[in-house]
Amino acid sequence: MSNPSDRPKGSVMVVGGGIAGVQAALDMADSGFYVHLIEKSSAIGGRMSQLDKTFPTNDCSACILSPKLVECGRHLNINLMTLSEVLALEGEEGAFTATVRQNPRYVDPAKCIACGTCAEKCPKKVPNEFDLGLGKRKAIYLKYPQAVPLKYAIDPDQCIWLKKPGRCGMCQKVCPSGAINFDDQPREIQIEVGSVILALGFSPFDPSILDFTGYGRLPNVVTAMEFERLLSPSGPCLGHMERPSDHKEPRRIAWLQCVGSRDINRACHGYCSSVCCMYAIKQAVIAREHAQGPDLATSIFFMDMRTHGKEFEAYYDRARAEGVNFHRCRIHSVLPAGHDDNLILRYVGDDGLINQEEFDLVVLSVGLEMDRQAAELARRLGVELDPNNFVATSAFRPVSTNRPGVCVCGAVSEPKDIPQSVMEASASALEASRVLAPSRWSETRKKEYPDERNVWAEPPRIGVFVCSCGINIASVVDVAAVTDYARTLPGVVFAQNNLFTCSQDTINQMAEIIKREGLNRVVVASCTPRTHEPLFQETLRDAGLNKFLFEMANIRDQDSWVHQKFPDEATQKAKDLVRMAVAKVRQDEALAYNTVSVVKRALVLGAGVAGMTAALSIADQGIPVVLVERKDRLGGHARKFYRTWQGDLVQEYLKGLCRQVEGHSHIDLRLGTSVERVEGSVGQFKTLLSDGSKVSHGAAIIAIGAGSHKPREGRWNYLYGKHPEVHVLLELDKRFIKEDPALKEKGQTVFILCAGSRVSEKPYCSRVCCTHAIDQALHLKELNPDMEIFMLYRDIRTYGEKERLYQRAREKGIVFIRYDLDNIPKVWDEQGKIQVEAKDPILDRPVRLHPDMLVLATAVRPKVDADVVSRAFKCSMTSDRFFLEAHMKLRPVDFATDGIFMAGLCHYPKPMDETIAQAKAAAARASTILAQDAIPAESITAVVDHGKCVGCGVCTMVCAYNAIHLDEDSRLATVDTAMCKGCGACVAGCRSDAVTLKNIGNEQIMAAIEAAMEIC
Amino acid sequence: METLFSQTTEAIRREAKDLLESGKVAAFLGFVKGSLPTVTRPFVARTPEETDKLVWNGLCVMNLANYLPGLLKSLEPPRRPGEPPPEGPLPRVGVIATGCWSRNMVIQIQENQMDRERLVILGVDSHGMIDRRKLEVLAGGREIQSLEETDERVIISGRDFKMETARQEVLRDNCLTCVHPSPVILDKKIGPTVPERRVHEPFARIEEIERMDAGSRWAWFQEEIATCIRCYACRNACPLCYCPTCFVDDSHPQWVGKSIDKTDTATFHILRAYHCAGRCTDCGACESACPMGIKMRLFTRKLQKDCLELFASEPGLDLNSPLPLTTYQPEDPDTFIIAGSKKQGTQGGSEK
Amino acid sequence: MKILKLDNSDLKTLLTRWNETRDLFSPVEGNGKVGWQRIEPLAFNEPAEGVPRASIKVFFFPQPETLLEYSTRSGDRDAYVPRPAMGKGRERIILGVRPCDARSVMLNSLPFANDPYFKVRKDTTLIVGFTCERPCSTCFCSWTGGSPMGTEGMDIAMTKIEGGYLAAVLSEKGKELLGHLHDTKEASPEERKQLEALRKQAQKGTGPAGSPAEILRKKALMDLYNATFWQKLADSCINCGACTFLCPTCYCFDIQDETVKGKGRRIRYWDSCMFPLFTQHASGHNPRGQKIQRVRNRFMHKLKYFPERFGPLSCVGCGRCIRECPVNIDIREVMRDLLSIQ
Amino acid sequence: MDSASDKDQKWEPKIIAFLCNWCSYAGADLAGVSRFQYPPNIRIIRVPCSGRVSANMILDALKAGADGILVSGCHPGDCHYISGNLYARRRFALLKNLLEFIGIEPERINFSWISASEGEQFAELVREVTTRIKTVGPARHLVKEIG
Amino acid sequence: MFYATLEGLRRFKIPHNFEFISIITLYAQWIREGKLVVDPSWNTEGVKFTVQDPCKLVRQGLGDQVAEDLRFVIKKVVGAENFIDVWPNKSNNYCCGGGGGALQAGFVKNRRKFGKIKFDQLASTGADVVITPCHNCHTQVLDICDHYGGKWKTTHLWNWIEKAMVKP
Repeated sequence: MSNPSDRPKGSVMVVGGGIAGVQAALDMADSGFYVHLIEKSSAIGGRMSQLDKTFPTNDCSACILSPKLVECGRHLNINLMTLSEVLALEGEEGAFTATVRQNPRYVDPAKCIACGTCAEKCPKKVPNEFDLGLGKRKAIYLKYPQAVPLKYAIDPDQCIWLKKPGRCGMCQKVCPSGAINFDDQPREIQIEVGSVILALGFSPFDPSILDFTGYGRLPNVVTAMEFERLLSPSGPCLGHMERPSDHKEPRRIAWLQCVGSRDINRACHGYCSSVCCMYAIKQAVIAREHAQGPDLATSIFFMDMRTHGKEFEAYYDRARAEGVNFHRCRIHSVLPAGHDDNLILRYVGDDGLINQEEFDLVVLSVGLEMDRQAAELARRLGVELDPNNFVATSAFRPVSTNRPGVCVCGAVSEPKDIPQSVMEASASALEASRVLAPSRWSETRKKEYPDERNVWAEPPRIGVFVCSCGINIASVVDVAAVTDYARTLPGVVFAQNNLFTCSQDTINQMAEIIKREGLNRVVVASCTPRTHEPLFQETLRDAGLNKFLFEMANIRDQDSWVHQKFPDEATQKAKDLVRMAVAKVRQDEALAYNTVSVVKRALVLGAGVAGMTAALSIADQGIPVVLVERKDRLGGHARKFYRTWQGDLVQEYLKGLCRQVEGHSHIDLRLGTSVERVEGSVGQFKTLLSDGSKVSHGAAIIAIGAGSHKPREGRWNYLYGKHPEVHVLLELDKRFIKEDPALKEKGQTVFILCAGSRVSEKPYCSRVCCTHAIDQALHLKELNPDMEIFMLYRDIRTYGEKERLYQRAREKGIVFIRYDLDNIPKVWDEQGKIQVEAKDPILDRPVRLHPDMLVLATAVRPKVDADVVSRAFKCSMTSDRFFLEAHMKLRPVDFATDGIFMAGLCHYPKPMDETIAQAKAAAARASTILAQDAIPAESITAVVDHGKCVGCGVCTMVCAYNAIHLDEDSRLATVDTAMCKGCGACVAGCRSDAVTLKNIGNEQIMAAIEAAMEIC
Repeated sequence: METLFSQTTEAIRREAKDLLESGKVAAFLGFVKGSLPTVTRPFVARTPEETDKLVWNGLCVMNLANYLPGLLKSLEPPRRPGEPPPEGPLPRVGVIATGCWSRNMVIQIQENQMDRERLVILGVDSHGMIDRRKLEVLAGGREIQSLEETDERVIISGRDFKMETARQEVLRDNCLTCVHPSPVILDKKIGPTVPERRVHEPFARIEEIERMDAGSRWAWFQEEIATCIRCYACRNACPLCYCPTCFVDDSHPQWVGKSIDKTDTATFHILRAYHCAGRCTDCGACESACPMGIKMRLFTRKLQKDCLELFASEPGLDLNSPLPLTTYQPEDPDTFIIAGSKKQGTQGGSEK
Repeated sequence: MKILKLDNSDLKTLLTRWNETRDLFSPVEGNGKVGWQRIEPLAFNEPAEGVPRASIKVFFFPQPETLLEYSTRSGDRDAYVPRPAMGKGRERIILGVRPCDARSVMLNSLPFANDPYFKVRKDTTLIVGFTCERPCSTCFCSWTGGSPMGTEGMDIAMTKIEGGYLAAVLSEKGKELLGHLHDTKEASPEERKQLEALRKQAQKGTGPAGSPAEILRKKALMDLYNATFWQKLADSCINCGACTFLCPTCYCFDIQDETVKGKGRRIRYWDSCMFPLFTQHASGHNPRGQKIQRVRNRFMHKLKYFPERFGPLSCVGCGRCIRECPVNIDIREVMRDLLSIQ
Repeated sequence: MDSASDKDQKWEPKIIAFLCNWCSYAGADLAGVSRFQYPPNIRIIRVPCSGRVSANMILDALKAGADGILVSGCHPGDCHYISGNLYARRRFALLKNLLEFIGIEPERINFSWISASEGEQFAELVREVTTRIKTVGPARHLVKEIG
Repeated sequence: MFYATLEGLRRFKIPHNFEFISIITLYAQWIREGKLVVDPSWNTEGVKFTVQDPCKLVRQGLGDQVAEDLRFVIKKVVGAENFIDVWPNKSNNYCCGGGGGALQAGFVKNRRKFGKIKFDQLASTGADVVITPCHNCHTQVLDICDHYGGKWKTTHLWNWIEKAMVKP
């Protein structure tokens, strides 16, 4: 054991296997650290795996999450510890010792093949907590179908044998691979790590204590989490959306917002849970899609509609346009209708009259709260919690806890959505690796393979391995017949039937057979390549064969399991599938394991808080950074900020940041410089700057910031630029910074929020203005407690813990008056005095105000040169002209083009803490590239036959990754292998067959078609 | 007799001569009189003198855009791969363009087959071109030995007959339904402007076929392509078909059998049309070129109709609008998708 | 040469008899197009006037000609073992063949003399030609060494006269075909004279003096090759295969294997020297990669290389290429241009 | 020997299905994991993305004798490759219409979106597609016959 | 006065060194401690009881806890099986409609119309007795019962404690 003053440990412990923990683990492992991922349940995936679709893209949650989980599960440098809990953490940053208890699974993961026979035969049915009890599982169970690891576990609280040994033991009797081990015992393990990341997630608020909701008493009142399962195709009603009482499809559904949030009276949670508005809208939209008929009525009852994220407002607009009803009203009680288990809601309409409406189902948009066990763990580890019980963080250190070396990410520090959690996960990975940088790659493992045999000139010698999968395949498909048949196929020189092809002994045997028989192509007919292809490909490599000389025939998941009653047909189909695989593998070629060498330098564009934070985060790891700023000074947008919503003064912080940047030996600062042209791709960019220099860099971070909109004309002008006491938000901040004494003298101040935002010309919500304006109002109150302050707003969007500012503002007597677009405030000048008139919706009459100062909360506006940068880096933008990330949910700082990342306001408006987190996240993502000497690139890439290419450019237009371009000289299409993802859009788009995909070429597909139809 | 055609012919000769004499172009692409009364011959004039032979009449059915990429290439000084391009501008070509031809030029420019800068386009509004198959039918199989054309009439005669008809009666089908007779890109306009046409039911024939049942449609399709000899005149007359190796010629992979087989011939026609999807301007060159009189234009016409209806796309009208198969809209129709087509989602921006 | 005089009913009788053991084909008009069709003797009057769109080569170079067959079916004993596929099939009589088309069969049998597949087609096909009453303006058979009254390549040559036909018997097979009529219906001397007159008539008004084949054979190859007019032709040409596929004397082919549902065949199918891939080498090099090279080759082959090797031009003057060329490339102009080269 | 009607009764369609790796193939796997039963007529060919499927491939499958085609990809917005399915949607819309135009029965050519979590939906889709194809009988058009 | 004082102290953050406890909570406490012994056996006929949660006491005043205590006491006094809760209840219960001076201020029609909600709610329990631990509620509940033809008796809490008290 090394002592703390020595080199730090090169490993890290991530606690929590939800999306945040998984992302943090992947980022750490990819940038050269060994990761112990501790998960308390039997599989990773967390809350996200329970969701049906995700907003605002309506992506299928399982679809987008699964690949990450599989990657995590297979990662050589991630030690996945499920059913495990951290008991204690000793030591300090750089050298922690964690004590982890691993609870027994009672199923040997090395032997379990996830065939499911055990669960089928297990007599004990129990409510399935994955479906929140809406469905049933067995005492031996798989957490969910796509679980990683895909291994069964026994629930010790439910298992008949474990309660009374000798009583049942069915699973042990039927398990074909002898994986059941009733004698499994808990183990305590000591892990030495350099830092710790807490990604403990959240618990959904339990609404049972809110009796008015009827939850727990009225069967058709469900939580949103339960409703996700009702919507999910893999949920208890298979996506048919049935309500609990009678399993009928509801025709009228209501959502009640803020259940367990923004409620200090009953729920004791003053904060806003941040995600519920969007998920409720999403559920309403998705429910309407699920509904068999067109007439599903959906109503959302809310206080303020908080759609403050990227593309959220558009989603809200679309939902309204599609007929989702929105009622600004808090429901008193959910009442039984007295028939059919329907429910009655009484609410006040826009007209002030009381309506009564009947619903078939009421969904409670429950908030997020700190998990009880997580809070206990935090206390055990000496991690401070904030008044809301979340892990305490600060504006400038958003992913750090009070305990050095212990970082935090995700909803455990404040309620937040998936992209924000993922962003923080990456940021925490960066934070955790900062101190550990000297020990990078010191504890990681790398696999060595024998040299590969060149089989190019050999005639095909194909080996076919037909799996019985215990009885999973063999009970339906005549595997012996399939094996015999395989031997007759052209090119096949060896065929064998195995009980479990994936078992370790068979794998070893397969490698031997490949060598002994001189096989140069292999087909395995078993389960799905999606889970098992990597394993068999690994075997090929171990046997000295290129791993791409391999095909699978899926005769289990897509044959024996789905044609259980038709053994003859299933056997014929298995033969066909084997023949197709053989036909295709004959055409397969050895492919290169592509890599791209990495220039270990980053280019950071923009030297605001985001850019500087990103640059420092990378430079602190010893990696050189070229920091390019268009202006002549550092600081960017933040120079105009007075304080963060948490109350920290920005200017002081900024000064410190600038000093660090200026004095950093690894930062090459280029002020007054811009980017002219970018060439190359991930690992090997070459960027021409306006100073004439050319920078080679392996990755780039774009952090060019944004500006604030100045309403110089139009209906939102409001005397701006015409009256000296009309400001936009940051102009008032400037007066705060200057400590303008005149401010104290103001008798009345009016704020107009959403001034020119959330309208057709500028449809997005700028996310920060409500909080910022309220904080300014509070500051004015600090300066002059007698000042009258009015805020004219549309929805107050103080999401998360920012809600406390809103609360405080009301306590201080600040008056909030809501307006809508039909009645926007009127402002005019009467002999130098500002006059404001707004219609108060509660009084239902106009209110006249005579402020001394008028503050307009205007939009955060993308920079005009964003377009230029977008063209130079060939990266996409949204219709609002913010940069478009590769994936709204799971890749929030990545561009679709590899090696380019974004941070800060150019991505979307956000407060300081989020900007810093995103900058660190971008640095972490860039580090996963810059930490490597070379990075792997897709092997199955497109390739152009220049003899056939005519340079029409269709391929370049349909490529989502800019991975194909017309060569300047030949004017013919050329693939940039490092950027190609192998999707084949170019192949299908090419009329002259000039582009093909390696090993998934037209001829291979045609061979498979031909083989499929050989026997008709 | 002075006709629009004779006036235009004069103007073309004058302009072409100017262009060649002044050295603004290295070659001028037009038509000369053919050796048969019903055909004109595409022609490249390389000297001012040769321009005297140029003609413009209702028989100019070959789409000149088809020749441009090759002609331009042939005028470039030979260059090995990697060798830097020669200094200064490359030689230019003058060309006549009607509405559909100019739209094909737009597409060729969009698809990087040529540079706009290297073209000098003399724009001519099309009055519609004559279908010589219709003339043959009119002549009842008798050999046509001479043809006269005025602005409104066509007179044909042979060994023992002489007939006159309205031009409208013998125009090509594509010209009858054309709504864009005027060139969309041009450097100089020649001759009078033809007003934008409003065509009543431009897709009447397509709709008629659509109304038939599947069996009848198949019978119609088979009948239509029955005489195809796979000579590929339709393909080669088409300015969109410029692939060095057409899919029909490829043996690896062998998408289509090479001989005359019912399925292979059908596959050829389906894919040829499909490859023109969203690009075809309905110039009719394919039909005019076919030695067997096959109406393969109907297949591309169907695609044209669908592109218009599904994607509101008419190709070649604008250099800056992407061709329909190289772009998408999140809300593109998906009623044909049988599971889960009801779906709403945010696509962010799609521009690059 | 024996000349018979047949009246219309004789022809009907013959056709009915022939139809018992053979398939009969003749040019038939439909939809304004003349094409080759199987005929039923009772419903048939006489061959359609005009040149059929497709040339007679469709009977001798079928699209496709199956050369070999094989199975790819796993488990088949002889999977991947090719079997020759040369079936003789029923004999055929093609009625109403014009002299130009008939002559093309003779010309094609020069290069294909030893081709078994061609031979089988030829041995099983009898040509009952009809001499031309009315040549078209695009006909130029006399120029190429033929004649509207020509009989080369025919087994029987029919010439329409008042009240019937004069039938010249040109081969043993032709004689057999006529059966007893051969001996009973001999033409009268007047009728023979009439035929003679028609032949003389046809000789008049032919092309330029001397035989073009003869002249071109003698010209220096490089003079013809380097002529400037090729560029003009290439300028117009779109490189389609209409001319070659319609031409009765274009016989170039390619070979490929086709496999469907476990059955395979090796086929010979028409190819065209107009297509760039025609001469594409495996190396990627293409000796006739440019349009001008291909256009020149087509004409040089017909008018220079073929005569040098076999004597006559590889052109029968049927005029199909002239009529159907979409860009009006006219082989007569090419001939004139070539002949005018000094 | 079978009579024609016997043969027709015995006939079972062969369907080629091109499934994208990330959604529809995964959905097909999930159908298996969940033991949702469907008719054994489809032969699945795994492709990276529905955007990889070209018109040529569909015609080739018909030529080879497939009685029906199914192409399935991710739902719009779910594409693993960002936009492959959206380009595909345009290509397929035109192709399907064109094939119907020339007389191919609409039932033969099928496109769908199936996500990785839609096992049941996949099984239902295969049932539906198989039934559709059965109603139009064995493919006769665009099938190549030799020998 | 109870509420006015309580809310005044809270709203204006007036420092004070005492706490507010309702007598109901004390009843409950005493019963739990055994200081107050009650026995529901008097209720041989199974008279059914329900309850009104006064706004000032529960929703705006001391919250759910006092409502729980109220129910605890009632159940102890009348027998748990004889108590029928209203819905909604406790902090979420409906206002009787008689507060804020409504009973004294005229506008009888409006007051009764508002009270109809309360009437329907109470009537739907089918209880014989409604316990209202607030004089204001008592008067209003009495009035609406009478006006709308209710069948229950409206009482305070103490009447029943007295009935159930057992001498130690």
